[in-house]
Parts: sequence; structure tokens; C-alpha cells
Amino acid sequence: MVNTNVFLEIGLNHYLVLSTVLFCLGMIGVLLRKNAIVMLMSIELMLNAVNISFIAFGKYNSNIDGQIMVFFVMTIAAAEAAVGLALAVSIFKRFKEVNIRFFEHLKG
Amino acid sequence: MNFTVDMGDLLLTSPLIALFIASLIPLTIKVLKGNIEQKPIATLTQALLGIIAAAGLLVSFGGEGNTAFNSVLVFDGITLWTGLIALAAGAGALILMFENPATRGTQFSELIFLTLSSILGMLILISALDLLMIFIGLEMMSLSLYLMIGMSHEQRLSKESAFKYFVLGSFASAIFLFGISFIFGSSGQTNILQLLESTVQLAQGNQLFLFGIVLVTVGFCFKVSIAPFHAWTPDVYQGAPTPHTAFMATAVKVVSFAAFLRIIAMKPLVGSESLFDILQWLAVITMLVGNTAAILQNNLKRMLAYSSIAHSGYLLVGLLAAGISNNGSFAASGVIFYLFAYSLMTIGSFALVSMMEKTEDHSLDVDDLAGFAKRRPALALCFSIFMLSLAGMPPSIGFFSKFYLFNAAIGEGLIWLAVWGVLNSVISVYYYLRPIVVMYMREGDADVSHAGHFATAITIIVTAALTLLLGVVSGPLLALVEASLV
Amino acid sequence: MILSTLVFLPVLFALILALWPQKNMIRPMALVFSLIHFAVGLIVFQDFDTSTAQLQFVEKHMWIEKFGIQYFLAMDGISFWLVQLTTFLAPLIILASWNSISEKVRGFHICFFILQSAMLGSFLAFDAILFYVFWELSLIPMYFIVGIWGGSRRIYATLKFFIYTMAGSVLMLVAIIYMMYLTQQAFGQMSSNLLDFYKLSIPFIGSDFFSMQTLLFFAFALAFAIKVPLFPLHTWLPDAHVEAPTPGSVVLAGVMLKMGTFCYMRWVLPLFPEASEYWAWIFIMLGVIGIIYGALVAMVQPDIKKLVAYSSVSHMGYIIIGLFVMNHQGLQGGLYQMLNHGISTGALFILIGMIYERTHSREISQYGGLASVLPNFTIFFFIITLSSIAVPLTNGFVGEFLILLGVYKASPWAAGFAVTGVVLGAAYMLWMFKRVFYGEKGPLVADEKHPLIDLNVREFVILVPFVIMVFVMGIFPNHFLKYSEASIDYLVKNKSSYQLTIKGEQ
Amino acid sequence: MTADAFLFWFLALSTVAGGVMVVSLTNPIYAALSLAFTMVSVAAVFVTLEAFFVAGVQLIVYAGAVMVLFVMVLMLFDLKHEVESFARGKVTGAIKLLAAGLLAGLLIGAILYSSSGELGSSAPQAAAQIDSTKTLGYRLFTQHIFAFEALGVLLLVIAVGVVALSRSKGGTHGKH
Amino acid sequence: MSQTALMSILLASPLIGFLINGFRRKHHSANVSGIIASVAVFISFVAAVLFWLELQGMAPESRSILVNYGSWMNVESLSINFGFLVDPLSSLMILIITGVGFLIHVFSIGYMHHDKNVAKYFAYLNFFIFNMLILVLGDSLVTLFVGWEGVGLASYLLIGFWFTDKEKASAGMKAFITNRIGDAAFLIGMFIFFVSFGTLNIQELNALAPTVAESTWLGVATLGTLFLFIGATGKSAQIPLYVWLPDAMAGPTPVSALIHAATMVTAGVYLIIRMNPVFLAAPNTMMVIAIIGVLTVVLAASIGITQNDIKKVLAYSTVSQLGYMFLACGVGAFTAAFFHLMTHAFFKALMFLGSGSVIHAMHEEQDIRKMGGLKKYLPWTHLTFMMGWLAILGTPGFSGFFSKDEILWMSWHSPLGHWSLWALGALGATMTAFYMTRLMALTFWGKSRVPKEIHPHESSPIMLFPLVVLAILSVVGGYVGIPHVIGAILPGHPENILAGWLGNIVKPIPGITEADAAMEWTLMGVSVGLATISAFIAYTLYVNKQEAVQSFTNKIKPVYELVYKKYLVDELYFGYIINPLVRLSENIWAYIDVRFIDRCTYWAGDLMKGGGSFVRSLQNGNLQSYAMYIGLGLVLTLTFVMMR
Repeated sequence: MVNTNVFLEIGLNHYLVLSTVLFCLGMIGVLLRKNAIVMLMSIELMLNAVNISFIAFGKYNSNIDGQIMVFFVMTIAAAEAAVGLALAVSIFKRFKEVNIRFFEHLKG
Repeated sequence: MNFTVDMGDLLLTSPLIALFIASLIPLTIKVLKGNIEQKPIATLTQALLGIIAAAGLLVSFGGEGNTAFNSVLVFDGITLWTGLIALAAGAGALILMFENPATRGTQFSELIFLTLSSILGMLILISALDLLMIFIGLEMMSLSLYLMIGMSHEQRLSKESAFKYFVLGSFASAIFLFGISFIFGSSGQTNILQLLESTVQLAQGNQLFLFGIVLVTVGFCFKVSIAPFHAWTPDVYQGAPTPHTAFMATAVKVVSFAAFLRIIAMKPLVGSESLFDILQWLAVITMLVGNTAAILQNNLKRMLAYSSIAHSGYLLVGLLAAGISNNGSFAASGVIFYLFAYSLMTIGSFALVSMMEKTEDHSLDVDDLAGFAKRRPALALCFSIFMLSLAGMPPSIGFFSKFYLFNAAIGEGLIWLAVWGVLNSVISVYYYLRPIVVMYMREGDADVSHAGHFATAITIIVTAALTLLLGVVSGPLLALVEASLV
Repeated sequence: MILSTLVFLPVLFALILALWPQKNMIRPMALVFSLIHFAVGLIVFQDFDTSTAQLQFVEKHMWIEKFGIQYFLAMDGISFWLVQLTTFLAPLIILASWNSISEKVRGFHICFFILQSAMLGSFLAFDAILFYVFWELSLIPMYFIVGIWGGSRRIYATLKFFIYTMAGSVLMLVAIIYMMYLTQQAFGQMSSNLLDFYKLSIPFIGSDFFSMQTLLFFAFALAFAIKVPLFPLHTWLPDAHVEAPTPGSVVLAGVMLKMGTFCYMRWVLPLFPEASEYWAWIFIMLGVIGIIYGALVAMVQPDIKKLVAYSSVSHMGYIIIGLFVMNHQGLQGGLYQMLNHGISTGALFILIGMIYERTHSREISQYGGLASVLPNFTIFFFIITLSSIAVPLTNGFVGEFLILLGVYKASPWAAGFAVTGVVLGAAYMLWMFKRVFYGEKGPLVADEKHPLIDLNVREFVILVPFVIMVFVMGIFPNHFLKYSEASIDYLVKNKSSYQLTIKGEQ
Repeated sequence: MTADAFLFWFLALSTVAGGVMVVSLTNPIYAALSLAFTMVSVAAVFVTLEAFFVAGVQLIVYAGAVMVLFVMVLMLFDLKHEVESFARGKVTGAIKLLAAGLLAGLLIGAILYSSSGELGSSAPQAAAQIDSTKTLGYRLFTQHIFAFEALGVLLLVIAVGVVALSRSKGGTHGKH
Repeated sequence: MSQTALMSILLASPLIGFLINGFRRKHHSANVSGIIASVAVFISFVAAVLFWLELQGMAPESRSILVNYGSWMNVESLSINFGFLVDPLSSLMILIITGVGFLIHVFSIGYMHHDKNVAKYFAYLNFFIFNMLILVLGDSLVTLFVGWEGVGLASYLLIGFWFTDKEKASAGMKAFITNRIGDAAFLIGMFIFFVSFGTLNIQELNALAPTVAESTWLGVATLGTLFLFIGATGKSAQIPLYVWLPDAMAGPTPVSALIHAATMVTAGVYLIIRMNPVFLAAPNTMMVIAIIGVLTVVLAASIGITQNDIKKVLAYSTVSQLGYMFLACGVGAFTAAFFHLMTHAFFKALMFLGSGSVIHAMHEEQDIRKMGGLKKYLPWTHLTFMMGWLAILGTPGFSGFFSKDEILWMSWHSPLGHWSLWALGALGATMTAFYMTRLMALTFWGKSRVPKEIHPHESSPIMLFPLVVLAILSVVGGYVGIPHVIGAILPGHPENILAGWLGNIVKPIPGITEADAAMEWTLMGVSVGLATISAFIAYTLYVNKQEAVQSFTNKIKPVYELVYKKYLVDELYFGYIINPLVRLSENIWAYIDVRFIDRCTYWAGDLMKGGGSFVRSLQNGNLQSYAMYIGLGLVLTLTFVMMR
């Protein structure tokens, strides 16, 4: 029964696990992708994961603040995306390259 | 849910409003003049006036522990003091920007705008009582900073460092946010004051809440560069224009620690023994990492970056003492005093680095200081004072701040951390003395880049004098801070 | 106010020198200043009460209320002569630097005066934090003196000196803070007043190394042992001495090393009576090893200055064993030996500096037959050598005799081993003397192009006070011993209940 | 199997699949498209959680604006076809994967462990399902008014800053 | 004149002489410097005589004058005064010192005539006299020690007087350091006494020590006296610390006469006599002293036979004669020891001065193989030297006879003595006769072997005058201590004046029996006979049959070489003590200091640097690595939190 319950009765945990999986996927992207733009995308993925958990918590706690959080996070994520892409563009203009491997001048 | 915005809220937030308005003035003038920069000195003056106004308002209305906007913001002692330090450090950084080749000239108004916005974010961060507000403040501070670094006249390293800083910062932000969501989810609250009521049993039994706290802590550890979350620090500090580095090393660090302190010092919030233990270990590692790596650095800014990491380690000790203390105000005041002292010395050191940079892409090595004492004895003396003070030699402020910090730590039984801290400060002596060795004991022709560094020079001398003298009279100062924290 | 004046007058001098416009006036002014300082130091003779162990000339003001940190200066019999020694050496050192410091003259004198201030402060401070401030502060000017005006390996030497010394003292800071908390426990109010520290009774369990008193004892003792320096922590000393300029070596040997031994008397012995008695054997053993080891290593040094540096290790070993036997003769002798060492080793370094100025070499093998070329110099050197090897009627004998007697009373074996230092001391000093001054003329001495010139008036003026002190202290030791008698007596008789009081207070 | 459950599993699958594609596809354009797909899926997840307003915002802001930005930037760069998507280094790669996996494991463990507590049991209550958008707006302009204003400032900062950044030219030394 | 003033004059006079000559050391006139110095010593001599007269005027039991100049060191129970004691013993001693000293000063005027540092020389001599007086007069062991080290210092300076010669400088150093070994032991001895008796005052020690019975074989008194005796072996050149004395002949010859024959080297004997009650309380020490003394007698005498340097022969003779004094002390015959000290001072000073005269005449040639037949060139020197020779041989009637014979007799007769001691002593006397006769024969008698370029000439009167005075003293000096048995047969039955004079100072040997006159005569006859035979053989061999000597030495070459090379003791010391010590020092410097302690320091530094470079290697510039650290840190933190 437990097994079927897990599949059939969708609860908070399901959403949270989904969120976590997505978060870690985003993290893998940040850690492993060599393309800077894709790294930015992965960060967006992580933020989206956070949003899922906020909404889920909000819903299961009957707390509307979860959605408000998401509202703010989304806006800030958009702002971050803008800044990130602007930086990426300016870097691309300078280096003609977005492979992260070429940005290792500062080290040691 | 009755809610009104009243005059009290506005008065309390008036420093923020003033800062925002001040940040817009140069930009507005530039737009009205048809996209032509006004004289940098005018821009600087406006910005400094804005900072002074903000500081004045902060002193006038803040510091009483009043909350604004339905307990979203609080203006207590921590806000007041760290706000003042941040404002002062920001002012110092602005002066450096005014005269640094990588930042002066075109787009100075935009730079000033971003700097003041960053400070605005800081003020929000240190006054925030809501995790959401903390996040917004953090982001406002950081995003402005990324942009500031990115728009440096130096094109290679600063871009790289801006991008690194951005990606890692966002990464840490995501972790931080995930932590907030766990806290929110497990407690239904984001307001720290309300969290306090329920944290004790939450921290005991609820793994999710604990994890949330850990994630938030990691986010802060990233910002204050606690090992192993420190790795961005040397690269960013080195790559960013020196005034920005100074800004990051002081203002950013101060406010991050202040917010960290706000969370940590609320004992129930970190009721977890295990988190406390791991933070001790992080402090230990951080001190060691910062100090040992700094020994091998040639680049002056990078060395100072590692030293900044080491100082974060010391500060974390104080923070932990504040965290477990029943009388939190003592250790907390120690931390704040240390932040003040550290800012003073660091602004001064970076000011000298800034003065010596001849072009925007000039990277200054320790060896480039050779012979500096012969040409600029006063400045060399000031720099020596900063270095010795950073190393914790009496009678400078660096010694007294360390003394207060470790005193608090020993008072709370963290003797082994204090011992470790002082031993590390011995290691640090080695690299702090190196610039002095090079300046005084090697032949060379180091000099400041050109004569027009009046404001920076004054900054250096003022900070040096304060570094030297404030330590001796630090007793009343500390008492004042402590009294305001109760 | 006299003690504050004494401590901070040099800072004022340093400021005046820093701001004085004419460069060529720096030296004479510094000389006059140091003489003034010496004269001010003599004032305390008049009012010093030798009959009591109580603190005199007390100045006590609250400094940092929260921690009970006070600005507390006072003098007693233990610090009396060391203060005098410090001010006595100053004019001589400035005179000795007349030629050897040729560049950055202003900076040198500023460093020197700040150093004076720090050293006097650490002799006179009766507040732990105030003491620590002075103690650490003294490193900085010394660091510059060695580092800027030193020899070829000066940077290595000065860093070694700084880091060694600092490494020792930071643990002391932790111990001090810990003791401040102990005062809070005991008296309700935190205090770093040394008199309050004395009142503490810190638990001690001999068999338990981690008992509180033992740990605190070692934290303090380590800091001072490095400064002394005690074998095996001595290796910074030869390097620092060899690389330091003459005046730097003189201050280092003359006063700075005394800070370590002095602090054993002021801090370690009275604060941790049980621990220092229980662990005395370690220090006596290390002291004895230091005596023999220093002497043996000194014997084979090719460099005169290094030889004298190692002889310092040997001599400081005597002082340590004298202090740790904790009886009248040992302590008095130890204190006396501090003064002796200041005089004789200081003078030796000055003499070596003089010859170095003439030949620019310190290699013993390059010399020989100096006595026939520089007879006056030889006489002074010989007299100081006698003082160093403790020939009776020189100051050295009184100190060594009292120490060895005291040590014999407590530990005959230690005295037996320490006595070999008497022989070895004579061996290395006289062997060096023979190789440098006797025999055929060495390459440097015979150099026709650079004929060596005997002492000039300035050098006479420097050396004569030393020689006078050598004999005065050798023949009239009672006049010196009586100043410390009451304090030592109190220390010996009340070592486990050492509670100094302030003169005129109940 | 209820519709709810089916919907959840479907959306979860598509979200995760989109995520996996984002991190694994070599061509950044495909990755961007996968991201858009994920975002849409997330918006749908929001809908299943009855956060309709936020779902809309998600579609407009993320799937719309942000994605356009990404795609535009990618077009601007005119990247040649990339041969490999991951950074080099097998060992570090493994460590990184391990770290992420462990993190996921730890977090999921904590979530499941906590579910026995008071949170997992608290089922969504019907009473809370009043007009969420209205409540949202109300909360936003009362409780979170300051945050809202701060957000406005933040956006202004971003706007100005990004412009300044894009206009910045290097090498101005000597000029004032 | 008050005693304090007299004492001040006694002590200050040579000191002032030292200072005057010291400050005018650039002046080269031997006459002026010499006269200043001699007058200074003469004033002291007069003062000494006055003291002696004053003592004469006192009752025998209370013959002591203490002059206290005040406290020197005063720490708790330790209280040391600048106190100077004149009693029968020290009064005689200062008479010898100032008297012989004066004569030698006078001799030096002539001898050092040509030296350009003559003022310095006389300054040192006066300095020596000053210190010797302190040694003798000091009323506590510490005051005594002042003079003890002071004379060592003066000896160091005078041995190394011609310091441009490396050998001579080394000899001075050797003397001082060897003495220092003794001094270190002396210090320990003092400490032992201080800790046991709480005082270092000699008078008090003498009174206290006998009251403490020695309960073990190595009690306090034994231990303390043993250490003092080690000190004495250093100063008085006994086994094993005698090695410095032969080398000390590097100094000017009058110095050898004054310091290394007449006065300083006898300080050890003087010390023992001074503290005789303490030593008597330690029979074990006494035994050791006697054995060491008699061994030294034989050893030094045997070496003396083979030496070719006129001064070296005299030096070993001195060592040997000092051995007799210690033998006397060891058997408790302190009076005899002092008696021999006195006569030895006369005849040995005489012989040294005589040898100085010879060397002076031979233009600094000291090798007796290059002399011979000098009798005709140096008649006065020969005559006076011969008086000394007769005295040291123990020729009846001469001073040496009385003193040496008393020692030999006591070593047989005393309860502390033993027949073997007597036998060895007599053997020593025989050898003494041999080598002194050899010296006489090779130097003054026989054929001249003087190199052609040297024209020996008799010394000036100023040098001959001291010789004559000393010669007279060598002859008649013995009559102050005529032994009882001899006195009994002489007209008027002269008493042993010296024994009477020292009667209150020297404690009688416990358990001594009435002397057996017949036995004493027999032994006296045996020893005199042996000496005579031996002298005759030597005379025969070295005056007439040198070839026989040559062939004989060739036959026993290994033994001869060994003795000639002083039993290789110097080599032994250098090879097994000094050189290893130096090597050890070099090694501990190189290995412990440089390679170990410093290495540890560097190692700590390198550890830090290693840690630093590890951190730097992690800081590889790669953004994703940094993110990985964050991730790993996060995982670790979470794991840790979870585990707890």
C-alpha cells in the first residue's frame, strides 16, 4: 500500500523532491557545463526549483507568502538574468569566447 | 490585517530614501545636460553629501531598536553601527574611485549611482528582519557590485572577476533562497522576530528547518568568504578595480557579517550544536587557508584578499562567541568593533594600492613597493601602520579589536579557537611584514602614480591616524557600541 | 608622574626628531635628549625607598573600564635597576651609532626612542594588557632597526626575530585574557591589574599537565623563554645579533633580553608559584644546557659577533637558573647578572662595532695582532672580556657567584654542571681574544693601505662609563643589591602568597 | 490513479526531462529551448498548486522575457556548433556529480525524514483557497510594501547598470 | 700608625704602582718604571715588616690583626667583607711575597732594560703583587678567591707578555684556562662549605669544621676540601693540572721566578695550610693530597731529567718541589710544608733569576745543550746559582736540607703518612739531585758549547744584587726551622722558630707520637746519601762522559722519548679532551643549531608554505571548481549536521 500511496497521493513531499531534483540538476549544470550562457541557464533552473518549493510550501501551509516570495524571486531572477547576460555580452565582446575555461587568468 | 505606512516608518527609512535620492542626483544631472558628465569632483561631492545625510539621518532616527513597515526593518544598534561603518567605508571607496585610473573619467555618474545603490542594498540588508528583505538587500548590494566591477575601465581581469563573482554569487543566492524556502516551509514564517518564537523546538526536531538554516548560513559564509566558500574572494578582489576591492573588503563584508550576526546571535535560531561545531571548524579552516595562502602571494591585492579571508575566520570566532553567549551584546560589540577596525585598516591599505596604480590595468606586486619608504616616507609609514595593525600589533586598533574578539571568545569558553586564532596571527605576521620589508629594506624606485592623489592621500593619512590612535581610546567606543546593542 | 614621564619622554623626543627640519642636528639632539632622559631617570634615586617591597611612584588610572584594564605604572626593587640600565645605555648607544648609522639617521633615532619607551613601559607596567602592549610594541622598532640598518642577511634575521618573539607572546595574550576571566570569577569584576592577578589562587595539580596553572605557566614562560632566549629557542638571537647594526645589538643584548628574564621575576614566579616550583627543573635543566651549549658553540664561531651572541645564550642561562632556584642568592644574582650582561655584552658589541667600522670584517681569522696596533682599544676590550668571564672585582663575578651559590643551595648537580660554564666562558673569550689581539698581524691588521687608528675621543667617552660601571659594580655590589633586596626578600618569603601592595595604601 | 497524480507525475517528468536536457544538450540554443520547456512545465506545476497568478507571471516573465533574452544573446554570439558540452576533467567531473547527487540525497532524506513531523500531515485546506490573487495583491501592498518598493529600486539599478555596463569602454587612462 | 692605614699602604702601594705604570705605559724607560714599581713593592715590604713586628709584640695566642674595609656582598645569610687578616702565617707570607717580589722587581730593571713595553711589564708585576697580597690576606674564601683569580690574571698577562708570539699568547691562555678549571672546583668547594656551615669566613670555617664529624667517607668536609684541593692543583700545578706551568716559562724569566716559582704557585699550598683544621677533619682528602703530591714529585722530576730548556728544567723542578709541599700537607706536616714553601721561594727564585741572568748573557738562548762552561764568563751567577743548587739538593746546612728533610721524615713518621710516601719522596729527592746537577753541569761546567757568535757576559750589578741576597737567604733560610733532632745536637739547642711562630695556626696532627731520633737520623742519612750519589753520577756523566749518556738514552729510546715528551700528557689532553670538545662544539653547532633547531623552524615555515601552495593549487582559476568547493562544503556541512 505504501508504494501505491506514494504514487497516487501527491503531497508536499512530492513537490519538494521535484524541487530538489531540479535544484541539483541546475547545480550540475553550473558545475559541469563549460558554456557560460548555459551556466546562467542552469542558475535559472535552480531558482525555478526554489520557486516550486516556495509555492508548494505556501500551498500546504496555506500561506500566501509563498507566492509573494516567488513573485519577488522571479523578479530578482529576471534582474539577475539581465545582469548575467549583460556581463556575458561584455565578456564576449572582449574575449570572443564564452567557454568558461578561458576565464582562468585570475588564480593561485 | 491593519496596516498603514506612517510617518515613523518614513523617518526610520529616511537614510535609505536620502541615499536613493542622492544616488539619482548625478545621474539626473547627466541626463539633463545631455549625457555629458559633470565634473567628477561635483559628482563625488554630491555622493558624499548624500552619504553624510544618510549617516546623519541614521544617527538621528535609528539605533533605538524601532521596527518599520510592520517589522520588516529594524533600526537597532547593529544597524546603526554597521550602517555607519558601511557608509564610511563607502565614502572611502568613493574617494578612491574618484582618483583611480580604472574608475574615474567616463561614466563616473553611473558608477556613483551603482555604488550608492549598493550601499542602499547594504542598509536594507543590515536593517532587514525578514528573510525576504535580507535577500532583496543582498541582491541589490551584489547586483550593483557585479555591474560596478564589470564596467571598470580595465577590460580583462575585471570582466573575468565580475563574471566569476556573478555566477558564484548567484549560485550562492540560489542556495540561500533554497534555505529560506525550507525555513519558510517548516516554520511558515520568514520574519525573524516571529521565527524566534518557534525556533527552539523546530531546531530540535525538524531536519528540514535545520537544513534551511544550514543553507542560509552557507549563503552568508559565501558572502563573508568563509572557507571553503571563499574561493571567489582572491580572484574577485584581484581582478576588480582597487576601489571596488576596498569597497568589497570593507562595506560588503561588514554588512554581510552584520546580517550574519543578526541571524547567528539569535541563539535559538542556531540551537543546533552540530551547526555550531561545524562553524567552529570552518573558522579554523578559514584562518588557516587565508593565512597560509597569503604567505605565497606576490600580488598585493591578492595577498590582502587572502588576509581578508583570514580575518573572516577571526570574525567568525567572535560571531560564534556572540552566538552562544547569554550576554550576546558583548561579543557582538566585539565583532562590530573588529569590523570597524578591519575596515579602517583595509580601506587605508587599498587606498595606498590604488594610489600606486599607474594605469587601469596595472597589477601591483609586493615587490613593486621596493624603495617606497625613501620616496614617500609618510605614506610608507601609514602603510606600515596598516600592515602592523592587521597583524595585530599593539598599540594599533588591530590589536585591540583582536583583543576584544578573543576576549569574548575566551569568555565563552572557545579557548581553543582563540589559541588557534592567535597562532594564525603569528603566521600572518610573515606576510604582513613583507610589504614593510620591501618598502624599507630594499632598494627600488616605487612611487605613487602621479601627484593628483590628494583625496586618496588624505584618506590614507586619516585612516592611519585613526588606526594608530583609536585603539588606545577604544574602551569608551566599545562601551558605546555595547550599550546600544542591549 | 615621574614614571609616565620616563616612559613617554622618548616618544616626545621621537616626535620632535620626526618634525625637526634640520637633518644635521638630529644626532646631537638625540644625544642631548637621551642625556635628559638619563637625568630624569636619576630622579627616582632620591625618593626610592629601599626598605620596602611595595610599589612606588604608582600611577594608576582606569583605562578600559569594561575589562578593568588600567594604566598602571609602578616601580619596585626588581625593576629599579633595569630602568636605570635602559636609560644609562641610551646616550652611549647613540654615541656608538654616530658613525655606524650613516643613512636614515632620523629614522634610526625615532625607532630607538620608541624602543626605549616600549622597553621602559614593559619594565614598569603593572597591568597585564598595558604590559602586553609595551612588550609587543618593542618588537616593531627593533624590527626596523635590524631590518633597515642591518647587515646583508638582515631581512631574514629580522623576520626570524619578529616571528619567533611574536609566536611566543601570542599565547601569553590568551593566558592573560584567561586570567582576566579568573579575576572576574574571583572578584566579580574583570581586571587585568597585576596585583589582582597576584591575589588569584590558580588550581594546580602537579601530575596533571593540563591543570590550569601549568598551562598558564607555560603560556607565559614560553613567551619569556623565547625572549631570553632559552635553549632550544635561541636560534633567532645569533642571527639577529650578527645582522643588527651595533646600536641594535647593544639594545638587544643590553636591555631587550632582560625583558624576558625580568618578566620571569615579575610575572611567572609570583603568579604561578606552585607550577614554577614544580616545573623549575625543566628551566634549570634548559638553563644549564644553555650555559654549556652556548659556550661550546660560541667557542667555534668564526664571527666575533656571533661568538658574543652565543655567549649571551650562555650568560642568560645563568640568569634563568638563578631565578628558578628561588632563593635570595639566586634571584639577587640573577637580577645582578641582568645588569652585568647589559653592561658587558653591550660594551662588547660596541667594541666589535668599533673594530668593524675600521675593518669591515668580523671574521676572527682575518684578525690577529691587534693589540700592538690598537693598544687602547685592546685594553678596553680586555677589561670587558674580564667582566664577561666573571673575574672577581668585575661586575660579572658578583652575579655569577651569587647565582651559582644560590643554585648550589637548591641543586648541587645543576651548579656542578653550570660551573663548567665558568671554564668554557674563559676558554671561548680568551681564545677569541688571543686570535684577534695576539699573535702575528692578520691580513686586515697588516693591511698597509688601511692603517688602523686607535680610539678617538668619542669612543673613549663611550667606553669609559662602561669600564667604570664594570668596576663599580664589581667592587660595590651592595649599593646595587640593596635596591632590590626588599623585593627579592619578599618574593622568596612569600612566593606562594605574593601580594604586593602599593606604598602608602593599605 | 487520480488526475492530480497523473498530472503531477507528467509535469514532474517533463520538468525534470527539460532540466536534464538543459544541462546535457551540447548546443546552447537547444539548451535554451529546453529551459523554456522546463519553465512552462514549472508554470504548469504552479497551476496544479493553485498559484495561478504566479503561474502567469512565470509564463510571461520567465518563459517570455527571460528566455527571449537568452536566445537573443545566443544569437548575438553566433556560436559555432560546440563539440562538447562539459568541462574537462573526469575526476573532478565525478566529484561534482557526486557532490550534486549527495546534496540531492541529503535534501531528499531530510524532506522525507521531516514528513513524519507536523508538516507532511498538514493537507491543503479548502478554506485557504479564497481568491489567492487578491490576497496576494493585498499582502504585497501592505505587509511587503517596502520590499516591493525596494524591488522597484532594484530594477532601476539594473536598468541603469546594464546600460552603463554595455556602454563601458576600456582603456581610458590619461583621459578624464 | 693604625692598622687600617698600614694595611691600606700595604695593599694600595702596588696598586698605585700598577696604575701609574699602567697609565704611563707608552714610556720606554726601564729605570723610571722599574724604580716606581720597585719602590711600590718596597713600601709594601716595609709595611709587611711593620705588621710582623706588630705581631711580634703581641701575645702568641692573640696574634691576629683583622682589617675590615666594609661589606662587599651581602645577600641574606651570605655576607662577605673586604676583610684582611694578618696572622703569623700570612705575615710571613706577605714578607716572602713583598721581599722576594722586591728583589725580582729590582732584577727586572736590569733584565727588561731593552724591552719597549717595560712600563706595562712593571704594571703587571705590581698588579700581581697586589693580587697576591689579597690572596694571602683575605679573611674569607671569597676574598681569597679574588686574589686567587687576580694572580691568575696577572700570570696570564705576564706569560703572554710578548703576545706577538702566538706560542706565548697560547701559553698564557693555557695557564688561565687550566687555572679556571681549578677555580671552578674552588667555587664548588666554597658552595659546599657555605651550604654546610653558613659562612665563608676562613676563621669561622676553621673553627666550625672540626666540630662536624665526618660520618661517611665522603662527607661535607671531605667533599669541600677535595674541591678546594682541585682548585689548589690548578693554581699549584699538581697532577692533573700541572701542564700549564712548563708552558708558562714563555713569560719573561723574572716572572717565572716571582710567579711561577716563589709565590703564586704556592698559593694552593698556602690555602691548605690556611685551612688546615678543615683539612685535618677530612683524612680522606689528606690521603689524596699526599698521594697526588708524591706522584707529582716523581713525575715532574723524571720529566725534568730529560729537558733541555734551562727554564723548563726549573719549571718541572718547581712542579716537583710543589709536590713535596703537598706531600707535607697531605701528611699533616703543615709547618714543614710552609717551611719548604719559604725555602723554595728563596732558592727557586734564585735559580730562576740565575737562569735569567744566563739567558740574558746568552742573548735569549735557553737550550742548555748550547751552553756549558759558563762558569768563567758568569762567575757571580755561577756562584749564586750553585747556592741554590746546593739548597735544592738538600745539602746539609743549606735551607733546602732542613725543609725537605722534615717533609720526608714526617711522611714516614706522621700517622697520616706511610713508608711508601717516604720512599717515593726520597726517590724524588734522588732524581732532583740528578737533574739539578745535570743542569749545573751542562750550563756552567764542562766544555763550552756556546755558539761562536754569542759572547756571554756577566750581568749588571742591579741584577746581581738580588741574586746575592737570595743566595744568602737560600743558605741561611733554613735556620728558622731547625728540626728538633738536629737542634738537640747543636750548641745552644736552637728551637724550631718557625714551628713556634706558627704554633697557634697549625693544628697538631692527631695521634702523632714522639719522634724516634735514631730513625730520623737514619732516614736523613739515607736520603742525603742517595742524593749525593745521584748528584755525583750526574756530575760524572754530564761533565765528562756525555757520550755515555747519549748511548744510554739511545738504548732506552722509547722510554726516554716518552719522558722527554712529558709522558705525552699534553697530547693526551689535546687529543682526548680539547680537540674532541672543539669538534663536538662544531658538530653541535652544525647539527643541533643549524641543522636541527633552525631546520625545525624552517620546517614549520615550509609547512605553512606547503599548506599555502596546496590552497593555491585548489585556487585554480576555474569558476566551476570554486562552485564545486561550495557544493562540497555544503554537502559536508549538511552531512555533519545530519549525523549529529
